[in-house]
Amino acid sequence: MREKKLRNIFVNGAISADTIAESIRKHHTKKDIGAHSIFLGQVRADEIGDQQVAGISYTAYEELALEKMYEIREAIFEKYPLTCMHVHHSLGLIAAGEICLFVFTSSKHRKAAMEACDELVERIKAELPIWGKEILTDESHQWKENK
Amino acid sequence: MREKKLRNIFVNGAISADTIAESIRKHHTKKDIGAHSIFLGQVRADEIGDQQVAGISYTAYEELALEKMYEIREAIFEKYPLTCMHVHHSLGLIAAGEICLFVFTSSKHRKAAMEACDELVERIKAELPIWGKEILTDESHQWKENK
Amino acid sequence: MNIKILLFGRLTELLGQSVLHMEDVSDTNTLAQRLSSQYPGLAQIKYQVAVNQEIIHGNKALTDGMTVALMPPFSGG
Amino acid sequence: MNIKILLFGRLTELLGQSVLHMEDVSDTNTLAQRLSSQYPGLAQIKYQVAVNQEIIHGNKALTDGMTVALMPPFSGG
Repeated sequence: MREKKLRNIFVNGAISADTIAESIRKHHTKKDIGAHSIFLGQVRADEIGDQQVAGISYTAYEELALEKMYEIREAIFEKYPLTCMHVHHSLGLIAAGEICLFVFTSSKHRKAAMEACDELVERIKAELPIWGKEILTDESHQWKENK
Repeated sequence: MREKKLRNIFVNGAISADTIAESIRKHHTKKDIGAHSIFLGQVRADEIGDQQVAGISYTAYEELALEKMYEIREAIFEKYPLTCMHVHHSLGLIAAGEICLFVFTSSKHRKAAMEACDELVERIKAELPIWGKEILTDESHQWKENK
Repeated sequence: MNIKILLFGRLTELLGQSVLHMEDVSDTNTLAQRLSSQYPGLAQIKYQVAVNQEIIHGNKALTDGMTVALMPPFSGG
Repeated sequence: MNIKILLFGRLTELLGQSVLHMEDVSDTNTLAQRLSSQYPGLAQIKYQVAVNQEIIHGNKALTDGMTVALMPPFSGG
């Protein structure tokens, strides 16, 4: 039986542009890759009444999320001919304008990377036990709900 | 009549991870953005007989390409509620493993950015007068053809 | 017999804590009913239940040492 | 009358240059025929034609100073 290796997807705080660049750079040595697809979730300063969203505070049921992410990862690799897949999600308070989700897929031809990336984003939002609390400019808050 | 502003999409040489990071970073101040979709084309070291692709040398009919890109840009902004759209394509010799195409779309909700990015990549490959000459490891070459 | 209950999202607010313990509770339905009578707001909130890191549908028998998680709708990403 | 002809991709190889000039050529079909008789390989290559940076379909009349581009299938990205 193959060892079931849970990979951590959680990072404390926002995901920096440098982290993304470093991840892209690491793929320059993988010369069978022809296409990368990247999705970034950025915290929006939505207007809520006369307040604005200043940031979102993320919490997760980490153990279950990593189990679930393992399943999703296996299913996506089964379905698409991918070379690589990377997922990072923030925990803690992420200010508006900062990045809280980074999904990165790579493949030989573009269709696989693009479709896998789209499907991953949908499944992450629907299936991972993560909660976002929107902190408003007056320090009140409301719980985010995914559409 | 609105001024028709042609934007240059061409860069000499490969597109670096730092360029991509810088472009991502510039969007942190745009707080109505919730989603970024990025496509990167990377030069593959395909096996051609007993040779490998060492790099691709790109040339373009730049004036026509920028006119065409203007049309595509207008059509995509018409079709999808995007906040931003950026396209960069390399000219000159790009080594295997390096990035030759960078397409970046941003929107409030994820569907628009994702679908616009996919459509842009398809249109760029089909409609822009750009030619890739694959340089093999023995310095022979062959002209690339998009599938 | 001791069951650990993990709370997430808005449930941590409603119940004022993120971890609870409950003695002598035979199944997840009984657990939910007891919590609802203690915290009336709970009945208005939709949530999924996981037992030992596995999401369950319907009722599930509990034994000593199990962990039950109550999870309101997800909002990651 | 002078027409400038731009060549791209594999056509630059076949014709050994990337810019040509042709005198007294009334339309794009005539231009293509003349080039084909001079460079027999050209008939085997599919290409699109642009006149003054606009892709044309069918034949198009030419006047002094126009630029004609011969473009084999694109392979950007």
